[in-house]
Amino acid sequence: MSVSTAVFYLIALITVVSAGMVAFSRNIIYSAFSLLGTFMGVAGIYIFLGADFVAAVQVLIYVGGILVLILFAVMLTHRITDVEVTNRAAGRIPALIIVGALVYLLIETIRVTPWVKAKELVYAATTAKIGDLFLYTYLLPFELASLVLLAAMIGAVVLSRKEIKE
Amino acid sequence: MENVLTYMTFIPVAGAAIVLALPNNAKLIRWVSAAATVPPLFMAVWLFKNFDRARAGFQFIENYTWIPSYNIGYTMGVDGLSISMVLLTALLSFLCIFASFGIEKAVKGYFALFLLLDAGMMGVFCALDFFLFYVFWEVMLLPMYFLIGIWGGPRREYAAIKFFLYTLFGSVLMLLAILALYFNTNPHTFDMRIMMAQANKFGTDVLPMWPFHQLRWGFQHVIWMTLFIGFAIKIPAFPFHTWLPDAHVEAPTAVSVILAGVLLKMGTYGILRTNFPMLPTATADMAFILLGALGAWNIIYGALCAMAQKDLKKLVAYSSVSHMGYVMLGMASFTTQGLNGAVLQMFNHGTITGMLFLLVGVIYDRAHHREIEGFGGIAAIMPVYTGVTALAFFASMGLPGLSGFISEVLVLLGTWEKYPVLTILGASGVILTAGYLLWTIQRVFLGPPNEKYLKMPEINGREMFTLVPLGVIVIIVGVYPSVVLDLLRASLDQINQVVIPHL
Amino acid sequence: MSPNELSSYLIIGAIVFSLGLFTVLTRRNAISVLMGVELILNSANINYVAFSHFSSGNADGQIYAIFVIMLAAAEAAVGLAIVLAIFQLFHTIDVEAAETLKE
Amino acid sequence: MDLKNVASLSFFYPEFILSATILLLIVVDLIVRSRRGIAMIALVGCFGALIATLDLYSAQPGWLFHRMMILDNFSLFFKVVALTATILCIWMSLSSNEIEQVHEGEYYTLLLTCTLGMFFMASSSNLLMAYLSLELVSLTSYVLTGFLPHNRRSSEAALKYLIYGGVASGTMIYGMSWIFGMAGSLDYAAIQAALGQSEFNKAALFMAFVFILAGFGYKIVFVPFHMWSPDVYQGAPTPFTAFLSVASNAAGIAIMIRFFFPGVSRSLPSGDWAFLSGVEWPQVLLFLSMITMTVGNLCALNQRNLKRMLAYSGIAHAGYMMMGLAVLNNDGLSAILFYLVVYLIMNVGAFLVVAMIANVTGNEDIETYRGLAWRGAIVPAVCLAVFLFSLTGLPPFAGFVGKFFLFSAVLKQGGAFGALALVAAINSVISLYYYAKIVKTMFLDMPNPEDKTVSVAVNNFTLLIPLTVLTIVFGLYFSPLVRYTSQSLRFFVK
Amino acid sequence: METPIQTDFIRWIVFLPLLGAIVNGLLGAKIQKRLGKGAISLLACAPVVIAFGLALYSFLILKGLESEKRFLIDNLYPWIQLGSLKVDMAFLIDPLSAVMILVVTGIGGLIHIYATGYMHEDNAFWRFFAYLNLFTAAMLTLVLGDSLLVLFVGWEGVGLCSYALIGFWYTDHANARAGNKAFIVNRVGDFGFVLGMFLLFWTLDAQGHGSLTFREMVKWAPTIKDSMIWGVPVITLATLFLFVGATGKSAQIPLFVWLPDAMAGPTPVSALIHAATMVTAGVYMTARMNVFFSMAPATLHVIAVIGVATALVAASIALTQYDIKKVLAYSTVSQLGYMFIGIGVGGYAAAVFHLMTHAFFKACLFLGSGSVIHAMHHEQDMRKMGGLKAWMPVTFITFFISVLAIAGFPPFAGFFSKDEILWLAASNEHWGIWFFAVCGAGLTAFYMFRQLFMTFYGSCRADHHTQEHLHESPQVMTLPLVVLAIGAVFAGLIGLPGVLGGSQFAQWLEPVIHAHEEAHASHALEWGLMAVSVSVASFGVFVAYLMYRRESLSPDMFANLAGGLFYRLFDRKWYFDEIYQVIFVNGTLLLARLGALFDQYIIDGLVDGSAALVRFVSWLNGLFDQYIIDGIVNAIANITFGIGNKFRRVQTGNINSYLYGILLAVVLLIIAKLRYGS
Repeated sequence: MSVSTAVFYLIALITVVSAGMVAFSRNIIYSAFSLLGTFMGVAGIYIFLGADFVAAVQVLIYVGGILVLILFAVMLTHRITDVEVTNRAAGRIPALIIVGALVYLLIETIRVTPWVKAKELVYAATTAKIGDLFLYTYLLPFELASLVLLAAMIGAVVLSRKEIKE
Repeated sequence: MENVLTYMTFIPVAGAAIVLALPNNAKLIRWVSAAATVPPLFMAVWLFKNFDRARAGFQFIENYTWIPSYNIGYTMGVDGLSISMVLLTALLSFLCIFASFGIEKAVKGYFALFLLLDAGMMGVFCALDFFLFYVFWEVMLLPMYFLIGIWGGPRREYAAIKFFLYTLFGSVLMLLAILALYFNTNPHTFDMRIMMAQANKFGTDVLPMWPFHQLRWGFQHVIWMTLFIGFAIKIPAFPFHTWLPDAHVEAPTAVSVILAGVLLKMGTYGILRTNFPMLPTATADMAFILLGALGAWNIIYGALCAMAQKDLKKLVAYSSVSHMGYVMLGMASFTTQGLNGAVLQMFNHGTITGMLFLLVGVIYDRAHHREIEGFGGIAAIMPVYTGVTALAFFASMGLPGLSGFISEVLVLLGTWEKYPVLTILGASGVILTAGYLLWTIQRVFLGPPNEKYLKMPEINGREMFTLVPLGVIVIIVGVYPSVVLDLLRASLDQINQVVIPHL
Repeated sequence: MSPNELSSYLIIGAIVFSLGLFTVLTRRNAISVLMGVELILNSANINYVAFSHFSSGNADGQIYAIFVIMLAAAEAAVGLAIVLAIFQLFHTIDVEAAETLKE
Repeated sequence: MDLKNVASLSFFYPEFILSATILLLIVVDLIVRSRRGIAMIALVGCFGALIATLDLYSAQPGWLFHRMMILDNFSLFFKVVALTATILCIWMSLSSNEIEQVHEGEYYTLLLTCTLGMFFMASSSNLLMAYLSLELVSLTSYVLTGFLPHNRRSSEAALKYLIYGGVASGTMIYGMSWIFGMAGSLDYAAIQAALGQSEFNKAALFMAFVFILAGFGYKIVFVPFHMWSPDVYQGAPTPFTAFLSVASNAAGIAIMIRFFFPGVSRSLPSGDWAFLSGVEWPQVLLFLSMITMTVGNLCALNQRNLKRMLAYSGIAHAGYMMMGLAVLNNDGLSAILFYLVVYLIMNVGAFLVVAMIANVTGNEDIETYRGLAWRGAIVPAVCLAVFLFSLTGLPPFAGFVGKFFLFSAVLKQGGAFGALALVAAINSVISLYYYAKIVKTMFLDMPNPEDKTVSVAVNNFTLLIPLTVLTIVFGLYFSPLVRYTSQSLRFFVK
Repeated sequence: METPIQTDFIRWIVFLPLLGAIVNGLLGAKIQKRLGKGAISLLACAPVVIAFGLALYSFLILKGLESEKRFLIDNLYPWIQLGSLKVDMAFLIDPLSAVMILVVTGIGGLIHIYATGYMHEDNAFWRFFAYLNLFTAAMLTLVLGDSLLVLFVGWEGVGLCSYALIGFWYTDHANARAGNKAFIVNRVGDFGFVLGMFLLFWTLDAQGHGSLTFREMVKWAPTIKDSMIWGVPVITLATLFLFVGATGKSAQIPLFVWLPDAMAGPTPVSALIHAATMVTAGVYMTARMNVFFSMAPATLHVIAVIGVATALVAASIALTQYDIKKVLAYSTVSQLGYMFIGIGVGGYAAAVFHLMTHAFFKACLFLGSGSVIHAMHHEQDMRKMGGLKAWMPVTFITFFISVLAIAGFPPFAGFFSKDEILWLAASNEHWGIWFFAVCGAGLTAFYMFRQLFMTFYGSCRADHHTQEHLHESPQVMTLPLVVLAIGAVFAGLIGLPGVLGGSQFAQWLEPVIHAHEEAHASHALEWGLMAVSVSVASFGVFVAYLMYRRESLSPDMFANLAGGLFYRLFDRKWYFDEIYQVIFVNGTLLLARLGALFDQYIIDGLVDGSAALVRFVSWLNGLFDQYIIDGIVNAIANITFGIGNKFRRVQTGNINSYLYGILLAVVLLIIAKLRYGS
């Protein structure tokens, strides 16, 4: 078994395990941090899939942006002292059953489904191509995304503004 | 007179609009709304004069396209079946306006709604387009709901919503049936005349699915049943009748009159207008159980229930259940006598029960209760009132010389040929009817005068004005029934001829 | 299961997806629930990138993934803003009093 | 036609006008302080966009921006609906006490952004645009729901909405990823082509559809994706609730039709649609629509808060509209379009009255409507009665015609759909019970002595009366509307 | 059959009394106030008298024609014309109806006159005469009707009037109840009548001759001789149905119970309606339909048996009565029984003959009793009378004559008519019937004389005050008595028995009553039977004489026979009323109550129940919902930064549980698809 395969396994393991921690951890801080593991793992997977740019974005935005945001929120809303109530969960058993059933179904279907096969697998650097796409084919979505971000910004501001209008 | 039917239908609407525009002067409003019902009455008389009694088909037809894309037309017209009902409607709504002069609460709203109701009823009887028919049918519900609900008695809210839900239940089923018919006509249309013409196109072979397979029902039977339930609720046929006593007891007098006098007829009218000519096979198959047997059961059951009532108005209400049973029985017979008798019975019941409810209203306005046991010896106190009541009661009992007799005899005579046993049951209803009516007369009017009411004023002029025309009609039809029968005969025979081959 | 098989990536995606759903289901805590949502989004992204690598052969999938990441950020921002707003509300009012607001 | 970016701009001006208005609002909000002024700008922008949209009806259908969006009458119809809803919403906001206490600048900005999102939803022609536009609408909706400051219910609703939205859209894109995997493309046309011929796993496709349905379903609000709506409707500011109840529902339906009809199924000359063989989609929709209408009506039956009741009734109406989807034919679709217009009129009307009364009495509980007709508010009472009976589906009101077309579409299909029609019919009887309960409270119940008289400002009628009149007019003469909807039912399919 | 002669005066025979009724009914109150009771009397009597004149006139016309042509018809207008059912509003005079209208208008007229005197004190004078005129009109319609349906109009009409007149003094509940009883019992009869009518119509119609006109029906009667229904000959069933109607009107077992109570009405009413005319309608109808009846021997047998049974039962009850009118009432019932015996043995003519004679003497008896009651200040108990002949001679004599007539002593009218019936019974070997009939005759003689003795002979048992005011009735009352008494003497002579030259009466009715039974026995036998019946009658008189004149023979002796069993049986009227009350009246009321309860609780219960069910289901939904809303605040608090175990109760089932729901649904959908899909 080649090194790359071993690395792949490792990354896969990290991803899944830390995702599991997010799901099961008793402490919200832990789950927040293990979320970091998942994000990193996913980034690694992107590398394996030859999507370097996406991997970069993943690291920048998820790890650098969203995760920090989440941690910030956690800190703000929690007295870290009391640990065991911070992240209670309920009805895990039924959830496990349902989700178990689901994951079984998913994997089974994935196995049997004849997914489309590309002609050849390319491992070129994608950044330039993606840049072109953004500015040519995907220009409209790109603009739209900016609008979304604008709206989100305004929304976030409005919502977290404390005082009532005079 | 061009478009006379349209005028008859929509003049009351205009009247309603005017009434709403009027200042809040009760007297004025009353008279204006009374005026709004006069033209339809005259037009009805005009129709009566100019109606060609020899011709079977529809007359005074008005036909305009309404929604071309769905082939919905504004089609109006009357034949012998509907013209009798139109006359009845015009007359009763005219009289009931006067019967409502006593209304004090929210007068404007009352009369506006009443006029709308009038329009709705008129429309139902004139419409020849199934869509139009349905629209009028439903339009009638809303005013009725408010009239019972706002101006009714103590339990008015319960009664109103019960009536509303019950009837809506029936009419949504009807809507489905109408659509099913629409998609099975070719070209798709709501024009009743075309549907009638294509009566034999509607499939009759047994549907494969449960439960129709077990019942040996075809498309026609399913549609027939769906329509029938809608109409049976209005008739009201057992077991769909329970809204009636509540609605009647709670409704103000005039509304009860309209309810019993006109609305109930819509059930049987609908069956004759749609089920018979459009679904002849199913009609032939279903008639015995669902019209004949059920009708006979209605007669006896209604009479028995009436006998046990303590409330005078409830008693009259149940008597309507019983009398509408004759209509169903007659329709089931498929004999000229039976069918004509049935429709004549519809007309007569309209006038007679109208009188009865008006009379109950008269006594209620004076005594402020309707407990049968609470009266006694009224005859000595209000002789004239007693006389009129006696007339109405005996008419309802089917005494010869009064209209009830003709229709009941015709119905029973007609039915005998097909179902002697049902006839015997129905005829035994006559005995029960006599029983409870006489018993009521005795308890209310005879015996020593009740001290409480010695000072009770005799029936007044306005009330007499509402009663006398009906009384006169009751006698005229009893003595010379051809007045009405001539109108019916041709059309009904035609309807009958459609079904008979499928028997 | 190997790095150059489509299904292995999809399976990882499926597992992460399910874990995300599990989190959403079981967590009582809004922030945790949002974390669950993030997991779901990531699982979808894995699929997209994998498919764009193995199936479509063009970068559509990657583009999609990038947009998803953007929107995830936006959503997180709004979501946490709402959480904070509520937090402020509940700071001022004690929860017992809330009982009076029943329908 | 398949236009490049620049060429597309000439068919893009409705969206363009809207975006311009949005930016203008942001700027103006910093300078102008009069709330009316801002609202007026928003109104003008909407009207401009409306005119532009109607103008495009004559344009030749085609792809814009490298097949990112589709220009056809179908999309234009939904844009018109969205804009109308927005205009009505703004109008309502003008005279609403709730809106007085918020920052109009942001409020109107976000409202218009939401509308813009709906534009894209209606005309999205690939999975990416579908997702983006959906998210745009969702995000703005979350914010607007939680817009009332220091209002617990509002914020709670926002959070709830957000969590459902997040999960639903996450699930949706997961499903979409599978479609992408099976078709190898994001573009609807390509997807249809791919699924049309290539051999694919029906189970996988079905699962993907179910996941996607989660995303669409929670916008259209049908069971089991409906739970957010009562709380959100109740929590959000009433004008926005009115907007949400109609527009977001409409947009959801638009995107769903867009995906499931021209997207994956094939249209036959007969006006029917052939869905991918072997995927029991119609049955699922049939089942869901039955459940949806029943649950909606049953829950509505004993609600004491009008906004909540209307939320549940909205669920029921979504169920009715789904009947049109389930039958997989153009009659069904045009019936849906017709119903949407009618529903827009009567539902907004109902909310309008609710808002009016709430402005005076301060809440929407049914008790406050006791004997309304006898408390000086006869006109609103009558109008509300009209809207409610129209929602029930009684002639001569528009709602009846809408139901009529839906039923007729279903019955035309015949067979098992007969049962669906029956269920729907029974449901409309049930619905009468709670609609009539309000009418009863307003008219049949007499006001208590302590109930104060409700005096409504006349300027409120400027919107109320026209809506009422329309409800009746469309109930009696609806052929223009029929013509409009049937001509709106033109898809651009390659 | 000849086409009848069209006339247009017959209608007036009906219309005149009708007009009287209308005028009196609508304006009577005013007229009486303005012009006094005289005017009312005039208004009331004149029409009847004129009608009598017309009747006489038409009788003479008939007389002028030879027997086959004796049909006058007056056709007003087509009444009901539907399909094969064609009924004209038409009046027919033929020998039979001629006799009837003579009786009705003649005796009716007399009674009207009598009543002007009898009712003079009553304030509702006008109302009384309105009813009385209406009755006359209805009765005339009945007998003149040209078809079964028109006959039925009169049939019901007289019922209505009798109801109104029985309950004339309505302030007393007893009278009202008697009225109801009469009406409802009659309704039962009518029920049978209409069914018979329908049956005949449709059977004829099946032969293509559907009609209700008598002459048509009679003409085509043979065609339906052997049509069957339910395995019975139609004729038999139809005639039985009709006979049920007859038993109702003519007070035969089992429907005779109303007649005695009907005596609650004023005495002239009893005389006119419940003795002379209305109660004989049944007999008239059967005679009218004689063709059909003679085609149904089974029915005839039933009729004969019912007739004789009624005759005996009624007579037995009459033995024990003390109310002067009740005795007469039961005697009427029993005499009607005789008429039906006549019909039963095929002697329609004899029956009608007896009807006519009976009309004379029974009317006379009633009016006599009326004048007695009048004199005694409305005292009706015979035990309080006695020796009245001293005070009221005219009344006594006329009464006595009528008693002789009813007891069947030659040469009085009753003898001939009754004897004719007995003779026919015997001559056709219905010996059993003959025997009982003769016994009945004996009883009749006994109780009639008992009444005579108790009322007019012996010492007066009335209280002092009454005795002082005892007086003969005024002229207007005694005059009719005299006239009727004369009738009672001579009316019989037109129907002499065969041995004395045969009956012109039978010949007169020949054209109508085709099925005329010929007596096939020897004269000797006829003489013998006459002798027997007369002797039996006189024995009865003798016993009565011993008991109530000489008082050498105590009634109690008989009363205590068999432990007074019979006495009690007779006295309680064979317990008919009690039995009917229990079975029919209470039965129906019970059924009605049950019906109403069923309606209120079961049927309506189902309706409300279904509504309740829907509400309940929604309530469950609501609970779920409610419960979450209640939960929200805490839950949100909690979901935001998870405080407080104390809210765990309300937290369960929150956003998460919603999501559970969604996911579960999704998974189930998928599984369903995988299992049942494709």
